[in-house]
Amino acid sequence: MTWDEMQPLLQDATVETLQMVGIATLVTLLVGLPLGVLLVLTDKGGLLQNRPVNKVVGAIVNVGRSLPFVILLVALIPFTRWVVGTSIGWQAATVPLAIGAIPFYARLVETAVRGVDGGLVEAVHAMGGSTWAVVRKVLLPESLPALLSALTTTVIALIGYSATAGTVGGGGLGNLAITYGYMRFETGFMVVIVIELVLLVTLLQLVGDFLSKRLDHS
Amino acid sequence: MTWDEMQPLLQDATVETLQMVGIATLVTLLVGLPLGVLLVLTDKGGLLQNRPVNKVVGAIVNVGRSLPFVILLVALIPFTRWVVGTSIGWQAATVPLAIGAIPFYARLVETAVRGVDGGLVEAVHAMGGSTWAVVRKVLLPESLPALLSALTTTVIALIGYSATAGTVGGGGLGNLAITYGYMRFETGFMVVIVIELVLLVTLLQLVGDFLSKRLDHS
Amino acid sequence: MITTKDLTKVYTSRGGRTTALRGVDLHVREGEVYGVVGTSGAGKSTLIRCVNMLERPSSGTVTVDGVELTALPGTEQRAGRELRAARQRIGMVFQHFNLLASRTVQQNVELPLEIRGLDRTARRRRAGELLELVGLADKAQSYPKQLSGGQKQRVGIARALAGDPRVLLSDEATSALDPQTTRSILQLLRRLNQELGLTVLLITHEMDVIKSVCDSAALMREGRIVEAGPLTELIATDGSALARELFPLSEFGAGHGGSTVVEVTFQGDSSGRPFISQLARTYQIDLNILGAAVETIGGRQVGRMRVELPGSHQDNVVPIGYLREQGLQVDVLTENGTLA
Amino acid sequence: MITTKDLTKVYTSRGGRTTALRGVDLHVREGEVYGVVGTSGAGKSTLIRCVNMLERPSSGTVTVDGVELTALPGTEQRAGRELRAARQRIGMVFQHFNLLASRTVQQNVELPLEIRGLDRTARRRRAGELLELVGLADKAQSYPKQLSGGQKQRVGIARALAGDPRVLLSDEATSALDPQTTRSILQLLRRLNQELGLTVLLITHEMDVIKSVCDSAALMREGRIVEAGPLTELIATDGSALARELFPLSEFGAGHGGSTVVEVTFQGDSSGRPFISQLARTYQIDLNILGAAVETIGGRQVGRMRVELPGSHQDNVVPIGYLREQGLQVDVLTENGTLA
Amino acid sequence: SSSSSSSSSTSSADKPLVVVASPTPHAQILNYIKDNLAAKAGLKLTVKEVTDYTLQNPAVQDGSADANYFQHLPYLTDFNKTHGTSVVPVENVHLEPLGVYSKKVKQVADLASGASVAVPNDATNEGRALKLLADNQVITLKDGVGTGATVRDVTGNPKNLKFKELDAAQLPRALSDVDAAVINGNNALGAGLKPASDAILLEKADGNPYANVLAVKKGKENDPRVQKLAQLLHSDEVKKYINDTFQGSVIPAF
Ligand SMILES: Nc1ncnc2c1ncn2[C@@H]1O[C@H](COP(=O)(O)OP(=O)(O)OP(=O)(O)O)[C@@H](O)[C@H]1O
Ligand SMILES: Nc1ncnc2c1ncn2[C@@H]1O[C@H](COP(=O)(O)OP(=O)(O)OP(=O)(O)O)[C@@H](O)[C@H]1O
Ligand SMILES: [Mg+2]
Ligand SMILES: [Mg+2]
Repeated sequence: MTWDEMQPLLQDATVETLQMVGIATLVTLLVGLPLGVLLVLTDKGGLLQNRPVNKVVGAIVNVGRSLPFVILLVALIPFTRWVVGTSIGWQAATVPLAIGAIPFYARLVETAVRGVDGGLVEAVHAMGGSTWAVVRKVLLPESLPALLSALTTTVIALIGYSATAGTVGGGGLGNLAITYGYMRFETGFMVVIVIELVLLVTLLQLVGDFLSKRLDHS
Repeated sequence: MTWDEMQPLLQDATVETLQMVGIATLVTLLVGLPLGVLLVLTDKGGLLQNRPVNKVVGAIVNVGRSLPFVILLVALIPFTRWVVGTSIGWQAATVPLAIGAIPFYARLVETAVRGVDGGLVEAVHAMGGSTWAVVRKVLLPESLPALLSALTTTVIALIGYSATAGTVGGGGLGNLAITYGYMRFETGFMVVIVIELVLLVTLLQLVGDFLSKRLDHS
Repeated sequence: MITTKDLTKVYTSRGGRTTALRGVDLHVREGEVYGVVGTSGAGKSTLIRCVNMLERPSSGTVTVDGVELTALPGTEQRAGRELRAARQRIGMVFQHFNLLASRTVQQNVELPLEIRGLDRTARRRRAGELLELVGLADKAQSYPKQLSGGQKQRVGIARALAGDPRVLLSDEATSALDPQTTRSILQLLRRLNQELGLTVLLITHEMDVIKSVCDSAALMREGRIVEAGPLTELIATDGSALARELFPLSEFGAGHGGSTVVEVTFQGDSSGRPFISQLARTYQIDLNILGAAVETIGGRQVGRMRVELPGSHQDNVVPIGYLREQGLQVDVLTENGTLA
Repeated sequence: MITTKDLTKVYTSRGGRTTALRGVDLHVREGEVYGVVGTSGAGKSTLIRCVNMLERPSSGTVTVDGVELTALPGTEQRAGRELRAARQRIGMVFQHFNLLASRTVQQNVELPLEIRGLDRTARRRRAGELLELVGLADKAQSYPKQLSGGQKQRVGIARALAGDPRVLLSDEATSALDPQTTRSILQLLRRLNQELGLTVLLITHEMDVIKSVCDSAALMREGRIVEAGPLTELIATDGSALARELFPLSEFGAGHGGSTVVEVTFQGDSSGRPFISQLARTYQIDLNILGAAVETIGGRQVGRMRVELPGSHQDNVVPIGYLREQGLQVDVLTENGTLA
Repeated sequence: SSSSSSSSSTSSADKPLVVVASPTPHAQILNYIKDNLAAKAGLKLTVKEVTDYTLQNPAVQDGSADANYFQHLPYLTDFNKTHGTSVVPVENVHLEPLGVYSKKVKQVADLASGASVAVPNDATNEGRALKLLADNQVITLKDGVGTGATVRDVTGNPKNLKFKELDAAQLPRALSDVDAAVINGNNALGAGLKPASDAILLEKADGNPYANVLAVKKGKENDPRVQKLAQLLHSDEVKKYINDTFQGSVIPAF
């Protein structure tokens, strides 16, 4: 395969990967962040202590982590169709990607938020702040650097997951590596894609680390 | 499909999963633990500060996390054959499983070991202890509960990964769900397998949490 | 200003039940600086945390500024609206500062105002005033990690004052600081108390803190207040444990054989009179000062002296009577140096 | 026992260079308890950490028990074999205890012995003896989290003593403890010093600690030792800042108009003489004691008094001369209460 | 290990014959033989299900297995060429006719301009699906492309069809999201589609080069155990089993 043949494939796949991972990341953030905070708040001794809610959310998160991705993908087809109107294409791939990443991110958020000093929570209580004030003024801003690191980890994991997007015609770099490099034995092409993936991941890690450090004033 | 037909398949698959995940866990522990400790020791300000080693190990770990699992699996075939003498079957599946899980566990080990109070390291230094004494008497025992939690997380992730073991004929529960539930449309059977997986994961999490709490004297 | 009635607090955990407070009646008057001392585990922190309901008392009542906080709805984890409003009038200063690392000094001071819902301009102005007050106007844009311990505590105080509280609570606010910084923080508290008429309830285990800023003090032991009152009264109280802690005389010398050793305790005006030299001149005896601790507390001179008089107890009945006539408290020590 | 020569330490970080020690000559004699005080950031911790090479000095030498540690190979992160051997003869007690949460009390005390390679039976016996010594034999199987702060520090001391050190280093070992617990820890240190002939170098910012256990002390300021010596000598030294810190007189009263206020400083035998009453009787004047701090330190009476004499300075030249003849140090204060 | 010792060319006749196969229908057919016919014929059979095409020829080549059963001849030839392996076919066994299915139209000609067509994305099936469309004049393919054709090799596309490459097992599930899909027989059957009646276009069995073969490493063709298995695969019982079980989505190629 020549570079001229590879180039458009690579370009399309890169765009697909960025689209899928980008949107899935956004959804993961929007759902996983509140879920992780909820896990902390409803835990024993938490501000909204609620054993049933905590157990149920915790179980869902655990299950999400252990199901084979393809099974998740199939189980979600009706939901996916309802959300994006189709069960194929990169748009459809974002749904199982996000659903797979949400529990992963939620657990990381939980750890990050637990890392916030209890004294700060108490300080806001002593000022007459509500639970909502505690979340908004203390838990989130104080754990921001850790939340960002966790997001970097999640995005990198999503890039890995997104190789499976080919199952529903989502395309992307990982799928390209599998269909061309792997199934059609274009080893050279595979190496090119793997190098692009590694560069992408390293870049993301560097940017994530940098931002996280910049935001950290402790 | 009747229960009588399912039962032997389930039984075999459960044994395969436990074998694969068990051995892969063992290998992950043996390699990932020292690797994680090495990441801490060679880091800036660490006891064996060594930027090149740290950067290289860190990069390998990052790449390991971002490659599509199938690509990893194929790239490893010669290595797998060298290690276990065959490229198919559950024995062969343990190799890519372990290689995939090692970087994951190593990062968790890194976080756990970093959590050990620097004052304890200093105390051992002040007693005239060597670096090896610090690792063996302080870093490992003090982070034991966290290391165990991390291992639980890794085992659960391995159960998820092991669904891919079918690719090389490893079998296992995840693969059974895919071949029957996904490829042969036996939805009922798939549900049974998913329930077993969920029970298995929940059990592991409970046992892991219990042991970790028992070992924690802080 | 702060009144607790028969306050009890029982902690229950897997380990069992710990009774931290066993019926505490505390009364802090408006505008005074009130110190609480006591050994570790005596229940000091529990008491102060019950005052703003960070811990819910098991029984008894807490009234702050006329509002009975124990009657307001809510749990420890979630305060009701009225309790939150009441808390906004009570400032709290913490031992470990509890400043938000993600916010600048100014933003930290603005936090209680944000919670109250003040607008940006008003917040900024008020924070500026307070930072001026605590002498940190130039650090407004710094982050807490860039400050020294004493500076951090000043921010903590500014933050506690932001909501114009009537009452300031402080749990070992200076325990993490060196003596010099401690002094400057205490001077600041005293000044705020005098200028703003702020009522201050503080916990410490440093007697120096009590001596230098408190009007009144209480001594806690095993969940009870065993002594309490204005400092000058406490010192005059016969056998006061608190007074003994404030003026430890244990290391004072024991005198020679054949002499009488007395401990003279005095406060206020009596020390303005030169009783030692008057005694020497009146009875023509040589008094030897074995130990002395005389200080000015709350503007009044207070102290104890251990004085050696020549001759036996019998020989000194008249001089001792003379001292007692002067309004001084005189305790005669036995041979081995303990109080008779 | 411990000697440092022209010790300097410069920290370099992104932020720049901080000079923590600027030529420190410390000399601790065998068998003495030596205290180091100074404001925050003076370099106290840096100094003590240089003594066992937890920090490598930038220049100068450190000699402990005849071994020049600065000459031994190794880096801060990795000590060479000889330095490790030398460290086994130096015990260290930490402010925050630094006990391993994963080990029982006994196992914590055994740790230095494991590192030395002692066998199980020997370790167990030695740990048992040490726990007996610090009064924690019954807590051998407890985990640190089950102990109070004072008990934890006792374990820390037992651990530091496990390797039979000749020298004990202690960096603010009591700063995290309440006064009562502090006293019991200090008594323990003093007893170990007397019974085992242990040399102790300790850092504190509590003057009470110096007063109650130290034979000698040093005052550090900005990386230098500005005063050092046996306590009794320091107190006798004219204008000693350390003596002033030990006996702060700032809160003493200022006297009335038309009178002369003097500060009398004395130590040892002179206080055995009843100079106040002698003065009163000899010159027939009434002396008013405005402030006094008289204590027994290291078996000798030492102290300061602020005394008000009637009349102007001119009127009192003779009485002041009389006091000076007695070997007392007399400083005359100006009207506004500062030293003339 | 046992699997590597079985790779020696003089393998003893009583060792089990290790065959790697794709789960459906290959492993199913082998398991039928193992459970019902092998014992009578004196054959010990071990069946290993492997879902990944690319691993099965190397497994035979390196001796991890004695034989495989998952591929058609064009794929095998191509694989030998690209990988330098020497795996040879023993016998044709079955054919899985590919069909075009649709919920929107009754025949291919009715597909509107710009209609979406889903095709399998794996190497053995994608080229074959495109060839089916090309053979029926729906599209034209670049000259000389073999079995490995992809949608990028489509040169003439008069209906301007939009191709979607999906996982083979995903195709029936995506049928309602596209205008038509090219689906393997076994996947169609699993999803409740009947190839004979539901397909709007179906591969012909005659002269179809895509019959799945039993293959071994060159030199093992005459291993008596291989011969025995080949005979059993061509038995009447197997033919009946295939016809009964797969109802036309898998047809015997012997
Ligand atoms: N959250 C809690 N759960 C259980 N017991 C508690 C809790 N907080 C305090 N206690 C116990 O209550 C008693 C009083 O504790 P408190 O913290 O009020 O003491 P304190 O006087 O502030 O001591 P310190 O000087 O050490 O701060 C102690 O026995 C303590 O162990
Ligand atoms: N690791 C370090 N890196 C850079 N500067 C340091 C480091 N440790 C100490 N310093 C600086 O060296 C100086 C002396 O610090 P040191 O900790 O010795 O003071 P200290 O007298 O022990 O103070 P404290 O009473 O607060 O413990 C300070 O200015 C401090 O900021
Ligand atoms: Mg407390
Ligand atoms: Mg220090």
